[in-house]
Amino acid sequence: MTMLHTVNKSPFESKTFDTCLGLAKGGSTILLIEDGVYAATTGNSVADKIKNTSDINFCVLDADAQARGIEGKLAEGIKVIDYEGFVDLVAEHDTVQAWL
Amino acid sequence: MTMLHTVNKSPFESKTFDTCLGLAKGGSTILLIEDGVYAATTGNSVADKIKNTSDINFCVLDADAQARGIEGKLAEGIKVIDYEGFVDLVAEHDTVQAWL
Amino acid sequence: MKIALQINEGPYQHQAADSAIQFTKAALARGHEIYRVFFYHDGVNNATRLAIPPQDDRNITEQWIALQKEHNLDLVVCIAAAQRRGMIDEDEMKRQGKDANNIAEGFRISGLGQLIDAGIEADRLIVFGA
Amino acid sequence: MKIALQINEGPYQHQAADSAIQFTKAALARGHEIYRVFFYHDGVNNATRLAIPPQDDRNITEQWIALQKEHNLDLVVCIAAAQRRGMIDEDEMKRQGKDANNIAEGFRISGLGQLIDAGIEADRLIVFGA
Amino acid sequence: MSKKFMYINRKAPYGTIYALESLEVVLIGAAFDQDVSLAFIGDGVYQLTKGQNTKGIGQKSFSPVYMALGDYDVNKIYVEKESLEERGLTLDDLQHLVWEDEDEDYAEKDSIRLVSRSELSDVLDDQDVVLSF
Amino acid sequence: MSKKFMYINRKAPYGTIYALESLEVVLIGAAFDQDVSLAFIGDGVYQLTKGQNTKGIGQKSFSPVYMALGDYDVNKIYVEKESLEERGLTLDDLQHLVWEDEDEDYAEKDSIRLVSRSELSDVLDDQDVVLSF
Repeated sequence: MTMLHTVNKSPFESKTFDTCLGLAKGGSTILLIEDGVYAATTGNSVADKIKNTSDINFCVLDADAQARGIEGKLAEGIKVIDYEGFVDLVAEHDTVQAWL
Repeated sequence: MTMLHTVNKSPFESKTFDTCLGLAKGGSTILLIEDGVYAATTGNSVADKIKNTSDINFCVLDADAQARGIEGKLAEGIKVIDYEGFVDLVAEHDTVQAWL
Repeated sequence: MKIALQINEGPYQHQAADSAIQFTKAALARGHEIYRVFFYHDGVNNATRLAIPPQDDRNITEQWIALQKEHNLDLVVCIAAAQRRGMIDEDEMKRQGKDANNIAEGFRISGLGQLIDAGIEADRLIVFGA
Repeated sequence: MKIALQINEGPYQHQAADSAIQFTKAALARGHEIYRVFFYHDGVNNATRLAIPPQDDRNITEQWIALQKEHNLDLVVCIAAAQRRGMIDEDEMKRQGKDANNIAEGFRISGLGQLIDAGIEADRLIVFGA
Repeated sequence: MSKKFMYINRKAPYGTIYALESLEVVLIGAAFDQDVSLAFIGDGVYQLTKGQNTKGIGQKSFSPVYMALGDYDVNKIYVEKESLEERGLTLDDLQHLVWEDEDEDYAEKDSIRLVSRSELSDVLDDQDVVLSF
Repeated sequence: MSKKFMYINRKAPYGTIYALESLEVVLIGAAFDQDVSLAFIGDGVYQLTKGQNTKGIGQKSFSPVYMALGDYDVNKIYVEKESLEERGLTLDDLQHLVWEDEDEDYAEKDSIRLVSRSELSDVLDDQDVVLSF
């Protein structure tokens, strides 16, 4: 089975991103939305965690990244998707786990 | 001036407690309420942070500690107070800063 | 594919309420069926017809109502959560002896079984919350 | 001493709404004056008269109403936050052309200036929220 | 066809309503004859601790309800070992939740399964529906 | 008697409403002729970043309002240095907020004061009223 994980909390204020990373299996996808998109930015300790996790696909929701003005600061290897891409990810994976 | 700080978030899920600790001056008081009371328990990494901060008074709200069943697991040096004690702390300090 | 949504937070306070709408619109645009939208916890507050957001701001409830009309969505408000938070429809108002009601047209109040049913019947269940 | 409170969260969802009440009771017991309680953000949802919490559970709004009556508390609901969230009184209902209202007796709707005023006039301002 | 339902609990009790309202879904859901599991991760493990006395905060304690889960055939309760350890807790700090196995002459069995993060990860991966609170 | 009011902003914009509704209080409060300061700590520093475009999320951007704070005589804006660094941000990532000093022939001056945690701690200690969001 494959799982889509969504994270909507900032990794700098909440442990949610770490919890998700600790439980996500290789081959699954982590989609960063809402305040979770800050995890996709470069130049901080979270970026290293993503860099060191090669077996998980990281995506960020474009609209949320743009709202926060970070679309020019995204770390390498993170795929930018729109809401329809979000829907496609939900359809492509067997289950969706929202890390609230 | 003296400041009363309140923290109502669990230190294991949120960075709020750390932020408060980083900004609280010596001589001020940190009162743990609601889910913040878990910071007052022993046997974890947070207890060490409190132990190493000797110039700040730590208090925990009794009702919140009892609700969570932790009154028997409180770290040494943390003062247990009731709601009236909470009110007294507010009156005794010049300002109150709630770390939400 | 049949997709169901659960919404745990009220409008404006958390973006979760907005994300759920944007997701729903995109899912419909991609040709999926929205099996049900279940409003739980503070999410029930999305169903009020009494809100008057600033004119230059979005109106979250109106957006749900418009989507409901166009796509015949099943918008279910959890009755237990709604009762705690003062969200009631006309039937509940009469049954409970209250003097007003506030649920917008297009939403229906029902039990938690509707959430479990959505989990069983839909191909995917996705939760928006805080 | 004059103490003012600001409450940022709705009832039941967050304990902040409960803590504020317990604090208010204790402050009154200690002989302090509650200068004002200002309901902001989702905190405005504490003022609904339409809630029907489970019979074995507390009723947060009723607790405020009882305290208001006994101590003549000034319970102020922020108008901007209330409009976004569908909390309206009779005057607002008429002015906005709505067909129902839901604010409980004992609460009054007013502007953010009332919060600043509380900061200026009270000896202490304490915020409860999430 | 029965689906595998997983309720994920990550919030401490009383500070927010999620724990209580999640429990309400679990109880209702038990009537639907699906395969039900509960996971307690992070602060969620605090929901299961012993000795909760909510008299002072004016809220009703729902702690006893966890004891009744076995009667509703909810007996797969996964607790993440790392979450307990990080908080300085052990299994002894949690309520002893049990269920009676009809197939074995109503023998009383433990409902709580202490699992490592990696084991829990496998359990999650096997679910059809995940409800998060 | 004028009181020292400090608004503490610790939440990122758009994910929750606190940033917007706090800004509304600050604007109203500016009419009360008190000594007003704003502090941006933790994720609060994200409120001040450049280039916010909210079209895709359906929310109104309130980012331009920060530029107007100077016109309301709100010109003491403290940003915690450590919070910026932890997020990989520098002062260049933030909007350039200014105010005009009447006493110096309307000279344009910077509103943002980059302070260390320890300096900010002293500023907080000096306040009469702290509003937290």
